[in-house]
Amino acid sequence: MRVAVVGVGMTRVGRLVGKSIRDLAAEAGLKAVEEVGWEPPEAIVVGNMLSSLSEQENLGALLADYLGYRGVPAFKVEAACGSGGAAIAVGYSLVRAGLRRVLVIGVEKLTEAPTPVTTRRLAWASDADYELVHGPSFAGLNALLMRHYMSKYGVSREEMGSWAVLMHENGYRNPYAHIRKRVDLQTVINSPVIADPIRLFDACPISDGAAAVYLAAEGEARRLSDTPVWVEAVANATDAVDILSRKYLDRLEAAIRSAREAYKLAGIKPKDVDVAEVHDAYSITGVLGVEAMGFAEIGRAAKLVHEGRFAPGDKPTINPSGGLKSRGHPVGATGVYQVAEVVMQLRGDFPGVRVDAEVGAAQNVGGVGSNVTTTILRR
Amino acid sequence: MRVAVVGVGMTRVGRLVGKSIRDLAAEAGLKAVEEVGWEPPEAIVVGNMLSSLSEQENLGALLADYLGYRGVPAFKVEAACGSGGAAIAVGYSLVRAGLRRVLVIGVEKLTEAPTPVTTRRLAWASDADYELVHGPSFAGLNALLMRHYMSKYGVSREEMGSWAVLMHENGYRNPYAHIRKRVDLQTVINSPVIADPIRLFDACPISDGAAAVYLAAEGEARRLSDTPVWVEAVANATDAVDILSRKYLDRLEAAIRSAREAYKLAGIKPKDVDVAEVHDAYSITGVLGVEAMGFAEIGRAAKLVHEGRFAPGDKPTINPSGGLKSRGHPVGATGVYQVAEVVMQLRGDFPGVRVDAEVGAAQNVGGVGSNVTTTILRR
Amino acid sequence: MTSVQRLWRRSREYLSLKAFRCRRCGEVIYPPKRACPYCGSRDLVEITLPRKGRIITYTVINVPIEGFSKPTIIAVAELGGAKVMAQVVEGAEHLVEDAEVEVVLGKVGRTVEGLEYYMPAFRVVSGKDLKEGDTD
Amino acid sequence: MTSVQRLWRRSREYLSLKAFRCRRCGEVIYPPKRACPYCGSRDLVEITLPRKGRIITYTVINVPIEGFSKPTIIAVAELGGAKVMAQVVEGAEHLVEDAEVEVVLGKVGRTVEGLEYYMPAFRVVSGKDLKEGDTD
Ligand SMILES: [Zn+2]
Ligand SMILES: [Zn+2]
Repeated sequence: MRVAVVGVGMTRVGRLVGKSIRDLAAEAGLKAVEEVGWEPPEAIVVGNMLSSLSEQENLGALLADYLGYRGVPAFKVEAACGSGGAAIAVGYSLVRAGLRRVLVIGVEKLTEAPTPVTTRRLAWASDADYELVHGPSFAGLNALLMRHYMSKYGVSREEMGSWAVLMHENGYRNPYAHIRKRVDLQTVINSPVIADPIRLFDACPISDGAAAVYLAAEGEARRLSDTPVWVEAVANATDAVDILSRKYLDRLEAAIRSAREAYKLAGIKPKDVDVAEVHDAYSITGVLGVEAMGFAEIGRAAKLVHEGRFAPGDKPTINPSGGLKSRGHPVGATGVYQVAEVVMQLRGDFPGVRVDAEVGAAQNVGGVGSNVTTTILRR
Repeated sequence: MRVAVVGVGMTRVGRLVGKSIRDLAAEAGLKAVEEVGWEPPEAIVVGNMLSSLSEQENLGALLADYLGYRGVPAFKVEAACGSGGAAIAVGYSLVRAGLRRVLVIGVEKLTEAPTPVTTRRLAWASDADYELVHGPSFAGLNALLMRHYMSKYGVSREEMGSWAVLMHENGYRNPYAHIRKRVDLQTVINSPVIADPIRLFDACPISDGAAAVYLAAEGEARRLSDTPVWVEAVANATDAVDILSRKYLDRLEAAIRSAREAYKLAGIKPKDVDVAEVHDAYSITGVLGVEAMGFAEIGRAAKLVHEGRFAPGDKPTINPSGGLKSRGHPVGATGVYQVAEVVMQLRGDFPGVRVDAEVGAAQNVGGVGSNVTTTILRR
Repeated sequence: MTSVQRLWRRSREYLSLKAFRCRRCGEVIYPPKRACPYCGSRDLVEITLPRKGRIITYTVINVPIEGFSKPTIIAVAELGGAKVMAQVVEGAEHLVEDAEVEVVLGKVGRTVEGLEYYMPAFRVVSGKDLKEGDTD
Repeated sequence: MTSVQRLWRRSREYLSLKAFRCRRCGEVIYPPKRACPYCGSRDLVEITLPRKGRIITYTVINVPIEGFSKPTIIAVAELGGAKVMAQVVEGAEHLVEDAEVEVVLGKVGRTVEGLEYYMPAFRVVSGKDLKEGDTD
């Protein structure tokens, strides 16, 4: 049973004070349904981590009704910052299990609370009993990996900083991006320290946003769309939530496992990927993500970016959206943004940096690499 | 593709101060895996609503690793008080989509915070913008339905009170139940008013607990178990989260829709059900639940209970577990408890009130009837 | 807890009792949705609900949630074809099913910042032991 | 925020630095799990980690989360084959990779009730500009 993406939608990412969580979800979700001529979905899967900030659980039923699909099966899927990817994995399985049309909406409203509250809640993605209790922010946890990685592989501050420069160069052209400005390397490496060695420009912003993908079974897909994009594989994998019991602090095992499984299911190799959206919550996450996808050896990705690799024109082009760094990171929506962006690249209608692509990949990472979904798409 | 339940596990329900959310989930989950000779699952689905009270999201990865299955796909499914049922719907779809073995764990740790905090968070199952903002507790929302129902159908306080009497009579014999004591009708109808007309004994307690069901594809099921219980149908349906935009306040449309769909998929009628676990968060919820399942006409269920129907020996026997009223209501775990309990009835090894049953049903309700999953099981 | 941001975002629609009417089936839609839940149409027109109506059901909550006080009295009233939820802040002693109510502004709860906030609320104007016109 | 209940529940294991050793593969398992993440065995024996070890990595957090103060200094140290996370509460000026640390009890944050609480924390005893034995 082949499954296709036949519609996508997204809101601009940003600090969207005037929009509630349901407004955001409706804007993205209805755009995706509009793309299939308003054909109603048979089920709705919502990817979200922190609707607790809006005091609103039960998002599945809330959104089904609010969008105009009262009654259809609907629920929320949560896997920390990997909630969007996990929601796509669930939506994909629902179609494989027999449904014809499933709408997946990723949505997050993070700017509803003061920053120390939001950052504490983001740290709910870590181990509450053995990590959070000591006080690390989510940036702090990633900083622990970044220091270790830079030290172990002799990666310089400049090499790590090149990640942000590339992301902003791409995101500058993305009308949906949260932070649309170019930055130079000096700005990155001299920006304020958030959690040493992570500086402001190593970190994604705190964003609101929603994205949607409309999935359909093969026959339905051809009926609903002239440009279906085929889902070749969706592979979810997990790791310890705590970083402590992992064998290695210089790689994300779940991302490696998820990518391998996805490549196997799709019958392709890393070199076959034309365009990829990887999960760069921090520079270090992006670098480890690129290595997990098999686009660089462990310890090499930052150096390659610094040398100019992965920019538009290269194969693969990485994060033409600007990535989490520039497009932004509305946590539970991010994994859905990534898939929607890759779909637009394959259809040829992404409104920013465009990549001529046949095969695309999206990698969504929850926690510090504890829940990862890799999706492979083909035109 | 037939799917079976081949293992179940549960913790005692209660105010389990010494046990954290991961302890509870492990106790139930590993019991279910032990029942299949420690055969590892290929994926883990966690049903949970308020792990926010434990400051722990990312439960999928956390539990996969904690239980000993690091790496397997895992995520959390949330649908308010219907999270457990929704998790079973997702687990069932994963098997129908091709996985052979999926562990579903429902877990909730509600006693981690003071009661006014917990009750506010439970009200996150309502509409934050149009209901919660005015201050109704979850009991208050159900009280609105209860008053309307009693008034419209001329149901007496004594008739509504009979629900709790029957539940405690059953739950008294259930070693897993939260409140194991018999009560008489006078005690129920004279108990303190929580949210008029809901009194203490109309309401479920605030509980901790976890339950698990191990799902397997047909071939695998026969290999792993001598007593597989077949999942004939799992049907999820939604309604408006707010009660305001519903046509009727005297019925739960999502429960009706979910039950109808489940009966259709299973090819049975309400009269074929030998045993059912229905979702009696409050007396009124139980009564509306029984009517939605087609076991009584609208307006009749409380009267029938008062006349002695649905007790052990009747067909269907309802809530031999004691229901949410007596067994307790660890919110995101409840839907999994119900399925596990029905499975034990069909296998003949439930350690409380036992029903000689061929066909069983479980009805899990989220919000005030906004997200409902009905599961039909057969020996 | 309710944030000031949330109240601010919806203040206009709260205060004006904003709802929709479906142009296809004519039903009143409240709370607002993006499509008619009754016929599926997306052709909706914004309306303002009347400020008088009748109680459908109510509850007196003795175990209030965080941010609210005891008792919290909540009613659902029918206002021009819509069911609207609000606190009863005046005339609660006359509260009964089918009582007539009008919408006033009432201090209902506290925000996460600890500030008291106002919302549309109900005043009972005709009900138990009250004839219409007894008050004011 | 961290509840007193949560701290109380794990107080013994926090204070004793409880871990497991796998009887099959010999690996140290920390934080505690129900099975060995490395070989899958459920045959585990409880052990107590040593209170001295070496820093693997650390961070100085300038944007602390709710309940903690600026800067929050967090380190991961290797203690007897386990990687343990804790705050650095003494000798932070000597903090460097591979610095020697010992576990002390430190005031680290505030609970939801606003109470300060203590946890195992690190004191740097040998590191930047410090030779082993310089302190105490
Ligand atoms: Zn209409
Ligand atoms: Zn081992």
